[in-house]
Amino acid sequence: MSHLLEIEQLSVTFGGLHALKDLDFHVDEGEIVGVIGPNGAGKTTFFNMISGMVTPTAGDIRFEGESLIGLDPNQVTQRGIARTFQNVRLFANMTILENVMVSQHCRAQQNIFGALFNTKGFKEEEAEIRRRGEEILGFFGSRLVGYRLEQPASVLSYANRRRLEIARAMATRPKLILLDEPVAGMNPMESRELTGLIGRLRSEWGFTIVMIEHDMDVVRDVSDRVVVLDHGETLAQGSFEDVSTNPAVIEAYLGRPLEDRAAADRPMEEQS
Amino acid sequence: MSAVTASTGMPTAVSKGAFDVDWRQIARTGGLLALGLVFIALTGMPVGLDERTVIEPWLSLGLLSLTFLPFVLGYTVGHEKVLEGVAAKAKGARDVVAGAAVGALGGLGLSVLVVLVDNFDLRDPLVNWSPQLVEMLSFDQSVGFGFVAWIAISGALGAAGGALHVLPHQVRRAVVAAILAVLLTAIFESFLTDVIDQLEFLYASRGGLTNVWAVVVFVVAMAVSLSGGGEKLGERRAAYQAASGPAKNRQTALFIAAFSLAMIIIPLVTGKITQELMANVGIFMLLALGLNIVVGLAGILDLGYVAFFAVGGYTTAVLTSPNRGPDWPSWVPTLDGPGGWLIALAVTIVMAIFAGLVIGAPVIRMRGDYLAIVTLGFGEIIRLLFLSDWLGGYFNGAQGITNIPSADFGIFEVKGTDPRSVFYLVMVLAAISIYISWRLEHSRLGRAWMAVREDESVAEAMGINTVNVKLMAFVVGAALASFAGAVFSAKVGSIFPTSFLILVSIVILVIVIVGGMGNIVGVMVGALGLVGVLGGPKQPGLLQEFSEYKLLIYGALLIWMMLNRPEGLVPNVRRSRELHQDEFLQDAWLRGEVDRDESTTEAEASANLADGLGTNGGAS
Amino acid sequence: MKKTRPLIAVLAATALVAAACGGDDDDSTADEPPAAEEPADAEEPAADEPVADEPMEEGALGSVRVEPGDAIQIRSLESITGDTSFLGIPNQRATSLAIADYGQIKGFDVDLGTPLDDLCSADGGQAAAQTIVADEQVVGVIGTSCSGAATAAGPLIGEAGMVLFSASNTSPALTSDQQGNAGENYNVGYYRTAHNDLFQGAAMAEFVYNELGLTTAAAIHDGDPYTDGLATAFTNAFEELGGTVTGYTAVAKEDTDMVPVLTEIAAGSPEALFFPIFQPAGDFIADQAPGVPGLEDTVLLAADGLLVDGFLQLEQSEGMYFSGPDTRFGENTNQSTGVSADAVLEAYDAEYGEAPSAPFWGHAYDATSILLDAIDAASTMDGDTLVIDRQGVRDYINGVSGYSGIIGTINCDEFGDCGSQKVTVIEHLDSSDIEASKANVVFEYAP
Amino acid sequence: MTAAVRAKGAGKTNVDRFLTVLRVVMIGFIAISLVAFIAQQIAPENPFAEWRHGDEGATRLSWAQYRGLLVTGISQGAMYGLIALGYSMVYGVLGFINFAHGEVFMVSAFTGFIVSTKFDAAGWWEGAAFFPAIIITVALCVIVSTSTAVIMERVAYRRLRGSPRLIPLITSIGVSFFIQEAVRLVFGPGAKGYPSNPDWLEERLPWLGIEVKKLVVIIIAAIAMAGLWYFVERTKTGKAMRAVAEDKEIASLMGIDVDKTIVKTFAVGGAMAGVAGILWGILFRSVINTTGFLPGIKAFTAAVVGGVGNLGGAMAGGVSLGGAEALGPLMILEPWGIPGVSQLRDAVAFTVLILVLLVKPTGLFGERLSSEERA
Repeated sequence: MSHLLEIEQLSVTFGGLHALKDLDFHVDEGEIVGVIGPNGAGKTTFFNMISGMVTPTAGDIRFEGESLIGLDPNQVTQRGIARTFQNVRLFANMTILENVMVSQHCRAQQNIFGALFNTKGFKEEEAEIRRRGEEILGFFGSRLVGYRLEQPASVLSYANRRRLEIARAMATRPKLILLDEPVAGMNPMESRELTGLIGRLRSEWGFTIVMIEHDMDVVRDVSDRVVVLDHGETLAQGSFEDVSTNPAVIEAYLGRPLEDRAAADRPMEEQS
Repeated sequence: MSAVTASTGMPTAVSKGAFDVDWRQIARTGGLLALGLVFIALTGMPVGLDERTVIEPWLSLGLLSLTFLPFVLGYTVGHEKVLEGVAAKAKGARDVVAGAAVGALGGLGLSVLVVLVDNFDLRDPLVNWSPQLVEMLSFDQSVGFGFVAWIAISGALGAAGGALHVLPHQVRRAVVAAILAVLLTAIFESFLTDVIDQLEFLYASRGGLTNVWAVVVFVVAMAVSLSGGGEKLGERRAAYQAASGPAKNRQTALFIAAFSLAMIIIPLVTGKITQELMANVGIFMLLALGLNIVVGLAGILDLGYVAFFAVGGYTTAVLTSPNRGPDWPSWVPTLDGPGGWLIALAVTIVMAIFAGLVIGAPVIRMRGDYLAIVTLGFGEIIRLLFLSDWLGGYFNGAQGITNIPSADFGIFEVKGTDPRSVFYLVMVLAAISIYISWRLEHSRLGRAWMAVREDESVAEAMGINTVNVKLMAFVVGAALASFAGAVFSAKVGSIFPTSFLILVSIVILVIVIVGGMGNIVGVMVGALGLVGVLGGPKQPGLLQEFSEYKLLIYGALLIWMMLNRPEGLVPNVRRSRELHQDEFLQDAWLRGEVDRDESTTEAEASANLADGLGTNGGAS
Repeated sequence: MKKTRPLIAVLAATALVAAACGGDDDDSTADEPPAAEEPADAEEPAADEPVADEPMEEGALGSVRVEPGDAIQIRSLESITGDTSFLGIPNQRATSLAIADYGQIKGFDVDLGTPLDDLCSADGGQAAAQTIVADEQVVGVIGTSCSGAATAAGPLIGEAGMVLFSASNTSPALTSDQQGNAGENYNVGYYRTAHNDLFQGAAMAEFVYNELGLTTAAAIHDGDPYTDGLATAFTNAFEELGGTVTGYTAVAKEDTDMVPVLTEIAAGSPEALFFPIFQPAGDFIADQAPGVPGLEDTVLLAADGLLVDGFLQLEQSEGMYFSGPDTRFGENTNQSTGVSADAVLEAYDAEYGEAPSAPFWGHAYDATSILLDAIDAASTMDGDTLVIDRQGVRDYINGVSGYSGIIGTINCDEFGDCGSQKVTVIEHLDSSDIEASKANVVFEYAP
Repeated sequence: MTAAVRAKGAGKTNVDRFLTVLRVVMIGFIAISLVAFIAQQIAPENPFAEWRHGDEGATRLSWAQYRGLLVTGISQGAMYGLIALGYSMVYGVLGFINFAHGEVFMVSAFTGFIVSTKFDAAGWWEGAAFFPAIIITVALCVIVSTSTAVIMERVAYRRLRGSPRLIPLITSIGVSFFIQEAVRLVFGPGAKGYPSNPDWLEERLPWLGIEVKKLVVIIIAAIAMAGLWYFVERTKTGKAMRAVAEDKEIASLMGIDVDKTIVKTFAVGGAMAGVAGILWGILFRSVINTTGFLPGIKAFTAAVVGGVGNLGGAMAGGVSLGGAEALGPLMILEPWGIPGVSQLRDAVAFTVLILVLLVKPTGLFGERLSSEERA
C-alpha cells in the first residue's frame, strides 16, 4: 500500500556537512509519529525539507504519491502539509483571528474583483473564513476566543502562542501537520493538556501528525511510532518502548558532550 | 542628575534651587543649538526669507527661521520624559534657567558668526557669507549690537520656552496653541485671503499680520483653547476610536459624508490658487495612496515608483496628443473628443499593470534592500528611455509631448486652465483609490500582504504564494499611480521626462512615511501637509518662499520621522506596533499585561519578550 | 495625543475666525466664480471680468481698471530657485530695474508683486500661472525662463487675456518655424525678446560651413529640451548647407566621464563638434575631447549655455567658439527709459553686488519696457481710474517695429518673436581675460 | 533565498518562467550584440553592418580609442570600487544599505575643491609645492569625509539599531538628501571647478598613451585597497570588525565593543570614500552637490556585482562596472543602430545590476555575510 508521506534516501548537505543522510521514512494516514533525537540530529532540517524550505541534495519526498521536490513551501502547504516552528513565529502584530484567517489563504477562491465589488461570493467566503477561524480557535478552549480575537498575537503568553501556532497550522486545512516541539517551554500541566489536544487533533479533526519533541512523556503518550535521528541518520524506529530500550539510542542521548550538540545545531536555524 | 522628588501628579513648586540643573546637558544642547543656528544662517534662509513678513513690521520669516529653535530647545531641555510611575523632576525656576542658558549659548553662536562675517571674507566657498547676513543679524545696527542682541534674544526665547513648563498644563497648551495660531494665520496669508477675500483686513498691505490682529488672533486662540474647544475635539476622537461595531460604522459613514461634502464645497468657495494647490495635492495623494499599498501594506520598499507615474502619463499623452512622436503606427488612435480620455485611461491602467508585472517580476524575489535599489534603477531606466533619442520617434525625447488635450467627458471638461475641474476629477479618482485600498486591505489579499510584511518565510509556509501576493501589490500600486499620470498629463497639457526624476519617488515616499505607513488617512494628511504646504518636487506649495529649502526640509523631516516617530503622524495601529515592537513588549511587561488571566510565570514573560525581540530582527 | 491638542485648538480657532468673518458676505463670494449656477438673466459679457459694469468701449478680452492709489499689476515668472536660477534671477532683477527706470504710467505706479518661480518645468509654470491669473488685475507677465514652463503657462495666461513676455525662451515650438507656420505650442498673447533657436542653429551652421570652411560636424545635447532643440537646429541647417553630420548623440546631465561618448563621436571623425549644453557636463567635454584619439584637431563649438564666466575661465575652453545673442550692447539705449546698457549693468551691480549670471538680462529689460509702453498705449483715463484694454496691449506689442532697445532694434513678428534676431559667434582666446573674449566677435548672423 | 536553491522541475511558477525567459533574452541579446560589434569592427561589409545607422555603415575604432575607453573605464571603476568598499563594509556589519555613503564621497570632493582653490590662490598648486599641497589636501579630505561618516552614524543610525531593516535605509535616504541640499545651500548651486592640474598630470605616458592622472588614480586606488585589506584581515580592529559582522551578540560576549567597532567601520568606509573624492576632483576637476548621488548608487551596484561583504569583490565589481559603462553602450547598443547610446549609460549600469541579481544573486565573487543577513 502507499503511504501518506513517503521519504526515500533523503540527504542534504550544508557546505560539506551532512545534515541528513540517506533517510528513509514514511507516515501512514491517521498516524502520530514522534521524531526524537539529540540536538543537532537534523530534526528541524527534516521538517524544513518536507515543508519545502530547504531543497534536498538527493532523495525523494512523496506526499500522496506525488513528489514534493522542487515545490515552494506554499505549494507544499497547498498540497496539505502544515507546520509549526520550533521558535514560535507568529504574525505578532496581526490579531489572533487574523493569524488564523490569513492561514486559510490557500483554501480561498475569491479574487481581487470579488473584494473590490464586495460580491456575494466574497462576503460568504469571508464569513466562512471567519467562522472557521473562530471554530479552530475554539478548539483550544476559551483562551484564544472572545475578546482575544481582536488582540494582537504579541500580547499572548508563551503557551498561548504555541497553541495559536497549532491553530494556524490547522487553518491551512492540512492532511498532515508537522509539529516542531509543540510543548517546549510549557509547564508540566500545560504540556499535559496539549498532549491531550494532539490526540484530539487526530481523533476529532482527522489530521495525521508528525511531531518533533524532546519531552519523552509527551512522545510516549501520543506517538504510535517513534523515529530516532542522530547525526542525520535514522538510529531506530518503532514503538516508544522498543526505541527507548534500544542501546544505540541511549548511547546517542547520553554519550556526547554538550558543546558538540550545540555547534551542530546551528546550521539548521538558518532558514529564516 | 539629582533632585528626584516623588511625583504626586502635581508640579511640585519646591525645588532644590534654580541653578540645580544638569550643566552638561545644557552645554551639549546649547552647543548643538549654536551649530544649528549657524548652519541655518549659512544656508541663507534668514536673508532669503527676510522679505516675507510674518508680523508687520518686526517679525519676518527669515527672523523666524532663527528664533523658533531657541524656543523649542529651551522647552525641550527642561522637558524630562516622564514614565508612568517613575519619579519626575520638579518643575520650577530651574527650567527657566536651563532654557535661558541653552538659548544664550545658541545665541552666542550667531553672535560669534556675525563678528566673523564682518571681519573675514569667506564668501568664496560660503555663498551666504555676505554683508546682507551681517545686516540682518545685527538688525541694521552695529555689529556689537548684534552680538549682544542675539545672546539676549535667544536667551530670552530659551527662557520663555523653559517657562512653559512652569505654567499649568492647560495654560501651557493654550499658549502654544495661540502662538501656533498667530504663526499659521500669518504664514498662510495667501491661502486664507484666497479662500476668503474679506480676510485681507488682517494683513498689512505689503504682507504680514498687523500687530493689532496678531494680538487679537492670539487672544482668541487662547480663549478657545482655554474654554476647552480643543479638548472636545480630542474627546470626540478618542470616543470614535473607542467605539466599535455599528456605532463606529455609523460614525465613519458620517465622517466620510461630511468629508466628501467638504471636498465638493471647498473648491466652490476658494480661489484659483487654492484650487490649483489642491489639484496638485490630489495628484500626489493618488500617488501616495498607491505607494502606500506597496510600502505600507506589503512592506516592499519601492524607490522607483515614479516609473509607473511616468508610464501612466506618457501612455495617456501618446493616446490623446496630436503631438506625440511621429513613429507611432497609424492604428494607434488619437483619442481626443468626448470620452477619449476615459478610453485612454483604461489603456493606461492596462499598460501600468503590464509595467508593474515586468518591473515587479524580476525584483520580487530579491531581499528588501536590494529590491529598493533595483527599483530605483528601474525608475531611472524608464525615465532614460522616455528621454532617449532612441525612442525619440515615439516620445519626442527631451522635447516632450505637448498639446495634450483636456479630459473631455462630454458634459464636463477637465482642463488644466480650470484647476477646480482637475480637483474634482482627482477627488473622484482618489475616492476610487481609497475604496480599492480599503477593500483590499480588508480582504484575504490584504491579510496576506500583512503576513508577508511581518514574516515572509512563515507566510510562505502558511500557504501564501508570496511572490504572487507581492506582485499583486506592485501591480495595484502601479495601476493607482497610472491614475495620477493620466490626470497629470491632461492637467499640465504637456509632459517632459524631467517630471519623473528619482526625486518624485522620494517625495512620495516621504509623504507616505510622514503621514503614516499603511494608513489611508495618514497618507492624505501627509500629502496635504507636505505637498500642500511645502510643495511637490516641481510644484509650489503654500509656502512658496520655501521652495529653495524644500528638499532640505524633506530630508530633515525624513530623518526626524524615522528616528522619533517611524509610524508617522497618523499611525496605522498595526504598523506602529511593528515599529515599536520592543517598546510595546516592554510596556506590556511592565504593566503586567502579558497575560492576566493565566498563571504567567516570570520566565514565561521574559521568554515572551525575548521572542518578540527575536522576530523583530529576523523579519526580512 | 497630547502633542496634537494645540494643533486642534488652532484649527478650531482658525475655523471660528473664518466663520465669523466669512459669514456675513458668504453669498457674494460664492457667486463670484463664473460657474454655472447663475440665473440666466445675467446679461454681462464674458463673465470673466469682475468689474465690467460700465459698458465702455473695450476689446474682446475686457479691460483692467486701476483705481486711484492702486498700482498697475504685472508679474515676474522666472526660474529663481534650483539649478537654473542662474538663468532666471538676472531676468527677474532686470525686470525690476526696468520698472524702476520706467517710472509711473499716467500717474500710476507699476507693481511687480512677489516674484514667482517657474521651477523650469511645465508643472511649475502651470501652477505659478494659476497664481497669476487668480488676480484679475494683472496685465502682463515677464517670463518664463524655460521653454517648458511657457508651454504650460502660456495657455492659462493667454486665456486670461494677459500677455506672457519671455526674455529667454528660445524654443521654436512656442512661436513659429520662421517660415510662417505657427509652432505647436504657440499661444496668442505670447511674446519673447529672445532669439528663436532656429536662428542660432542656422548661425552656427553658417559659421562652421562658410566661415571655418568645415564640411563635417557632429553635435551633442544633454537631454534638455533647449540643448536638444538647438543641436537639432544646427544639424538640420548644416546639412541644408551641404555639410555632413557625422554624429548626433547625447550625454546625461550628470555624466562626468565623457570619453565613451567622445569616442563614439570620434568614430565619425568630425571636423567640428557642437555641444550647446550647460555646465558641468560642458566642462568635461571641453576637458576630455582633446585627449580622445580622433578628436585632437576637432574644432569645439558651444552656445550661450556655456557662454558663462565659470566656463570661460577654464583653460580648456580656450580656442572654442561660442554662439549666442549679441551681447555687445555697448551704447545701445532703451528708447522708453532712455537708459543705456552700461547704465543698466551699473545699476545692476550697485543693487545686487554682482554681474548678471546669464546673458538675457537685456532681453528682460527690453521686454519689460515694451510691455509698459503697451500698457501706456492701451490705457485710457476714466475719471480718476485708469482703464487698460487687454486687447490693446496685445495689439501694441504686435505692432512693435523698429523699437530701439538694449539688445538692439526690436521688431515683433506675427507669432510673437520680438528678438533683435541677431546672433553672434565669438572666439575665446584667453581664459584670463574673458571680457576680451566676449567682445571678440568673429561672425555675425542677422538675416 | 528559496529561489537560489530551487531545483528544476515541479514547482515552477509563471514568474519563474518569465524570469528564465528574461535571463535568456538578456544574455542572448548581449551575445548577439557582441557578435555584431565584432563583425562590424572586423569587416565593414557584412550583414551586421546594415544594422547601424543605415547608409553610414559600420565605423571602426582604432586601437588607441579602445585603450582610451578601457583606461577611462578602469579609472572610473576604481573610484566606484573605493566607494563600494564603504557600502560593503557597512552592509557587512549592520546589514543595511547606507544610501548616504555617496554623499560622504561628495563631501570629500567638495573639501578638495575648497582646499585646492585656496592652495592655488597661494600659488601652491603647481611646481614642487604641489606635493605638500596635495598631501595636505588629501589628508583634509579624508579627515572631513571620515568625520562625516562617523557623525552620520552617531546622529542618524545608532538609535536605529535593531529596528526593522528598512527603517535605517529610509533614514539614509533622508540623510542623503539633507547633505546634498545643505551643501547646495551653504556653498551655492552650480559646479565648482578645481584648479588646473600641474602639466605632468595631464600628460600621457609615452609608451602606453595613458594619461598620467588616470594612472595615478588607478595606482592610488590599488594602494588604498591593499591597505584596507591588510587592515581588515591582519589587524586586531579588522578582526573585531569581521567578528561583529558575523554575529554582534557573540562578538560582544567576546569582549568586543560593538558600538566602537561599528563607528570604526563607518570611519574606514568614510576614509575610502574620501580618497575616492579627492581622486575624483583631480580626474574631473569639477564638483557639484549632486556629485555623490549617482556614483554612490553605482558604487552600491559595484558592491553587489562583486558580492556584498567581499572587499576584493567590491573593487573587482567597481572595475567591471566602470568597464561595462565605458564599453557597454558602444559594444552592446550601438551595433543595433541605436542613436545617442551614451545617454543610456546609466540604464546600462542598472541593467548590469539587474542582470547580476537575476543570474547570480550572490555577486560575481560571492557574498560574505553573517548568517542573519543572508535571509
